[in-house]
Amino acid sequence: MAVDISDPAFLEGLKRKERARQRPSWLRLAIASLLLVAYLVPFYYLFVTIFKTTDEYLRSSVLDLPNSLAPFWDNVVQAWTLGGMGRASINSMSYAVLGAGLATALAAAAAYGLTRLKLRSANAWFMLIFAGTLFPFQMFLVPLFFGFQRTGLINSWGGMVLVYTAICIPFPLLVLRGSFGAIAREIDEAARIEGASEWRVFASMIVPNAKGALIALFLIQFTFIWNDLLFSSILAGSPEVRSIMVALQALQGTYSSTGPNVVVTASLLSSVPTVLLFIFLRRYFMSGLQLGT
Amino acid sequence: MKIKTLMASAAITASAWTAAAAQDATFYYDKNGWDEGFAALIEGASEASGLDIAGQQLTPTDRYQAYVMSSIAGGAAPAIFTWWNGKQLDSLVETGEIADLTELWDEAIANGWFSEAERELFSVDGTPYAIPLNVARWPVLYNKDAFAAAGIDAPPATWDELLADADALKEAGYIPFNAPAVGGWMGFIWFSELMVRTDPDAFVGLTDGTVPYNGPEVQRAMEIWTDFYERGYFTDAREQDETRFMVNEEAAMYLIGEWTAGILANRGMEPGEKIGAFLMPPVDAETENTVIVEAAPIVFSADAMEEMPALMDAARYLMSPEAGNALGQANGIYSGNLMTDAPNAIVSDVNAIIAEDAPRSVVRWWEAVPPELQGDLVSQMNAFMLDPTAENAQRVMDDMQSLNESYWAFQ
Amino acid sequence: MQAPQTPPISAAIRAEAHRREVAARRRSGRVALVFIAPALALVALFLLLPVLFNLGLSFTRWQRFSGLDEFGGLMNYQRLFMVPYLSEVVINTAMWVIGAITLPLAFGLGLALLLRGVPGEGLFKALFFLPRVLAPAAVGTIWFYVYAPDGVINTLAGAAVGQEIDYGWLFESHTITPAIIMTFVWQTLGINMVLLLLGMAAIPRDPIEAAHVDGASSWQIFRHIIWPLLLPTVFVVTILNVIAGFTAFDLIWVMGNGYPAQRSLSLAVFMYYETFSNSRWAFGAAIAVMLSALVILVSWALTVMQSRVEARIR
Amino acid sequence: MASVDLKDFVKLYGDHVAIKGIDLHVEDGEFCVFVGPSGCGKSTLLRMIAGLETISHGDLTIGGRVVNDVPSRDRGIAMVFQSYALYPHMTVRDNLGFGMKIAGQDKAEIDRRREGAAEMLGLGPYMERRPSELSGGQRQRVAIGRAMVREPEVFLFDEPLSNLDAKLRNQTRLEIKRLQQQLGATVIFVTHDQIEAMTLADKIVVLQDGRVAQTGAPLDVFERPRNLFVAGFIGAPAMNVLPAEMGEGPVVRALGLEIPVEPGRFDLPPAGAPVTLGIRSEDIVPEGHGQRPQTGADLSGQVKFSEVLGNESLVFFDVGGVELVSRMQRPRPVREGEELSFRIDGTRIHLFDSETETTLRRD
Repeated sequence: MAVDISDPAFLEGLKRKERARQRPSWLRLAIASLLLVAYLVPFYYLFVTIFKTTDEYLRSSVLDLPNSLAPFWDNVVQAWTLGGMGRASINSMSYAVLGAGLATALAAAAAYGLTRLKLRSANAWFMLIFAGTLFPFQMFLVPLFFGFQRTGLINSWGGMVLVYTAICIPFPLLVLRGSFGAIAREIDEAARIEGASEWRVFASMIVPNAKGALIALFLIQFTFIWNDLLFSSILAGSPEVRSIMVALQALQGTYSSTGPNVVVTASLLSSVPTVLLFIFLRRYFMSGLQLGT
Repeated sequence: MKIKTLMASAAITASAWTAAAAQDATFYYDKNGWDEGFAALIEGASEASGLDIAGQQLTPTDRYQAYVMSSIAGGAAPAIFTWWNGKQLDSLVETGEIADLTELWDEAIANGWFSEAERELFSVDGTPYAIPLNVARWPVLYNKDAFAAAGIDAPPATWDELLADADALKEAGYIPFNAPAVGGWMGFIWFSELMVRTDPDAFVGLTDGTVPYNGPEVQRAMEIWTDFYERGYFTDAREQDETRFMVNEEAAMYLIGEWTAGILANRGMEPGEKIGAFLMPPVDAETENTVIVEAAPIVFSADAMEEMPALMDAARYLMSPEAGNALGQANGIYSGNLMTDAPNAIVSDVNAIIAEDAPRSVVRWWEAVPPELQGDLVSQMNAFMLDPTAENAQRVMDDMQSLNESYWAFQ
Repeated sequence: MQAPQTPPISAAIRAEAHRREVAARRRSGRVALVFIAPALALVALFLLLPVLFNLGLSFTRWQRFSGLDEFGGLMNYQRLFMVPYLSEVVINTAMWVIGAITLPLAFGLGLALLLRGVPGEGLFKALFFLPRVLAPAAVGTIWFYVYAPDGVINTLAGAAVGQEIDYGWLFESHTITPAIIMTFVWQTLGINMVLLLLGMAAIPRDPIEAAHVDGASSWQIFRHIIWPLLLPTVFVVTILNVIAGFTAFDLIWVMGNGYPAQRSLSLAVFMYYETFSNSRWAFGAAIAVMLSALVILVSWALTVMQSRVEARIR
Repeated sequence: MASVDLKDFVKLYGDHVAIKGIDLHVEDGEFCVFVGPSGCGKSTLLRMIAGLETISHGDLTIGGRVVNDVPSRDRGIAMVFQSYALYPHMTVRDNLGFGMKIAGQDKAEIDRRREGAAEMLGLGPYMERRPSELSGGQRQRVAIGRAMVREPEVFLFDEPLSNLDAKLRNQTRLEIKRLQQQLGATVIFVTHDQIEAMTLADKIVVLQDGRVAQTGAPLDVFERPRNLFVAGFIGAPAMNVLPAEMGEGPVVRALGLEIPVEPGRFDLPPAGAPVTLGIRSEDIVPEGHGQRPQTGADLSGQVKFSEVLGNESLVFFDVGGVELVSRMQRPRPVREGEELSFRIDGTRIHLFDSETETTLRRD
């Protein structure tokens, strides 16, 4: 039987049939959308609350729409000034950028030393560093608090950067050991023959070839440090070095009599950097997940 | 190699951090929200002593205490720091690191700044080791408009009057008492007040292990407390904004430390105009009239005092009426110095009441109780406030007593 | 075929070879150590040393103002079993571990299956994932008000049944832990879903298509092909969840703020409470050791199970 | 350009002896090929020269300078890897320029050399591409270009053609040879492919189990294999090897034949002594094909199968239970089981000592 594929009507018919076969399941879409709406209720609450005054909040139902958008700025200003969030966000930003940056860089250097250079018992060295992640954070609290207290590192900006850097080293090391190991060995041999020093091989050959993993790791560690409450609340108690999450908690705490509208606004403010990073660098976040497993 | 320069710069930065504190002495405190007042105190202390004194706030309280304790255990007590009186001060003084301030107190009493009663609050075994940052009595603050609306013309002077006024306020649409349980510590307020109003000696006995938490004395206080809840005298203990019901005038009375007057003033309830104060009357006429006093001490390291005798001048300043006035003006806090101006109408009201009735002072439960028991017991009291039934009261009393027993058994 | 004979390698040559090898290795080993040293130093100083110190501490009597010198033997470990509310701590921790393992996994799996191939899958994924990048402290703060007596949950439930509800979810001993766990699930189900979707994407199409041809139903395909092949991913997710469940702190700390017996909400909180609120440093250290032992034991057991399962698939 | 001298090379990996004492001289401008089966140590040897492996014992001299302890980058060498080892994150231009850039060469010089190499190798159109966007042959040329711009004293090639398809391999082989001649470069080239070795080399070094089995010009190695191993390895198909016995005359007895031996060419053992006989397939000439050898022995056998290559066929046949292969020029179809007659060229036989497997030839 001959088929005339030059007949447009025939082709249209075929296309229609194919499309029908691939039609998405609208039922599943409907269920998924419904679940999503339920899932996002707390966000709805968040977005109506930041536009309410304290008085409005206390007198209306939590789900009511705000009377006007104007109170938002006042809430922001209150959260910002009462909670000392300005200073705290600068602190947290510096901890997160420096801690995550240094940790990723140092882990990369260590991974280079472990995978690309002839080192006896490289595996043992790796296990030694990686052993740091075996333990839950609670295991570090008492020694770090008192160790920092004795050495004067407590309540210091530098101490915070150091401790965050150290905590954030083992995981990137694990990941980078894998990524670096996957880069062809001949690449660095070729570069070495061409006159590259070890530092040069590391910086010009290995690092650029693992850029995706490095960015993803930086993002994961950045988010961890920015979001951390445990270490910062224990090691940074003075207002000068307080982190954003500690400031948020202080705002919610005993002595302040701020309304839920201000506290919720502060929660939103404290989440802005990580959410923005997530929106713009989602690809790296998701690939970072894959690295973790 | 670049790594070397990197490490070298890291070493330089590290040494810079540790060399940061170049002052003669640092004044540590955990009271956040009093920054302005502390700034004034520290400036004055520096001027008076000629020393370069720096202020350092550390929060929250548990880690502040850990910091100070660890410093002392490490042999490097902070030169000046705020602490708590009662059992907390006892164990601090036991370390032997705290300066004896007997001469300074003799001087202060001679000057008429303080009375012997205050000296006692800051002493361990008769020796004063601390000076007052703040002395706060615990009256009942009340909304004058609410009282007027309920037809009450004078604060209650007897227990029966108190109950009658509470009923009248309820009738007028008010909740008689604001009683939040936020922050994990407010549970003891009504417990200890009712103990003091029924049996002040038993209250003191509770704090040294001689009176059980499930004995008849406590049973009686808990019955009253349960009864008050049944009568609908209290606000919802789950409210997180502790002054909300006072500020929006749903509740009429608030049993709390004097310093709350400052917070209420900030939220538009002017002391004297809208807010008044009275001491809660005893339940029985024959019960001794008593006032609960909260005292925040400032202590000095014995070593630092020896090294820098000028620190005594700083201490003298911190005890002085000028320092008291500075703190009062900045944060509405009363230092207890008799020669300062009362920072607000509430303090002057309470001063007048005490001058007239001369009640017995007892240390607040929070400071009087052994620190190891504080948290465990107060959380039981909080639990009662969230479920104020007779059965729960019994359970709470039994649990408190078993905690109490096991603590004292260890001593 | 026989090789031409040359004299055997002499001992002198072997020695020389060894010397040259060692020299070369030392050279490159030295360079390697320069690269490793900063990371190693930081980790040793801030993670490994503290672990040892903590272990040592747990055998002392150290608390409040006392010095470090008093040896206490197993005192702190015995003390743990004398804590009157230990059973609450254990039950709550168990609820956390079981809840954190099963719930995010179950919801994440259901969602992953539901979302596969749905139009706008990427957007759905991103939105369900979003809470994960928020700080637990911020999430806890928001959910604290969501659960409040006049909060979102009670308002919605009240509207549904037509009468006012002011239940204190976070103030009642039998609802607080489940409530916080649900918040945890809300925050982590996205990452569970994404990881499972990644795992599913890695499953080859061939066996699924073969099963289709053999006439298997969707459920049979899931039960007999997708699930077994997904098991390794499930284990990875489970291990992550177990650790998160054991060590959850921020959420409990923030959301349990108003709950009177906050100290009993989990081992992690109990440890913090005894250490900092009660100033029992050595006791806190001992609780941390117990917690670590549990976490390591459970994740080790899961790892063993995982390698068994993987061996069976191969 | 420079000469390369290996003196007494030994390589140990723990207890395993990989290189067992090698002396070698590579002339300035010479194309030297290391050939041998996998595991013979040829790549190890090259990597020792490159400085990627330590030299356990012995000295390496490049251009008159002992460079044992000189790092790779200062040995004046360039290397082309089997996998090309192009820098994946750099464009072709940057790949070519990287070495000069880190050596601090000025830009004009970099450009000059880069353009020179690009033109010579026809890389012009690909300069801005990344390695992943190039075909195998193009990558190969970039790898060679990267070696060229360094203007090294010695080029090292590690099986550079093995990842190319057959046609491209032949083409690139020619190109490499032409380039070497153009540059007058000293080249050390490793391969397992004896055809590559024969076509490229000025000097072939046949390696066997960590030792040099034979060194020499390609034809020399082909004509006069020093031992059975070389005889079997060089030449395709492999030489027919069969046990034999010396007879009077002198003749060598095998397969029930008596093949006359040119006296004077061999150091012959006494009659009756066992020897090993080697005959290349082209020296067993089927009846009616090619030129019939003057001296030799006739035999007939039953065809087992044949491999048709087009211009010639390989005929595998059976003589009294021994399988031999013969090369049939201008082939005709043969059937399995067909009886064929052959003549062995007596002037071209190889004789080896049965014990030592070394050649009995005098020259």
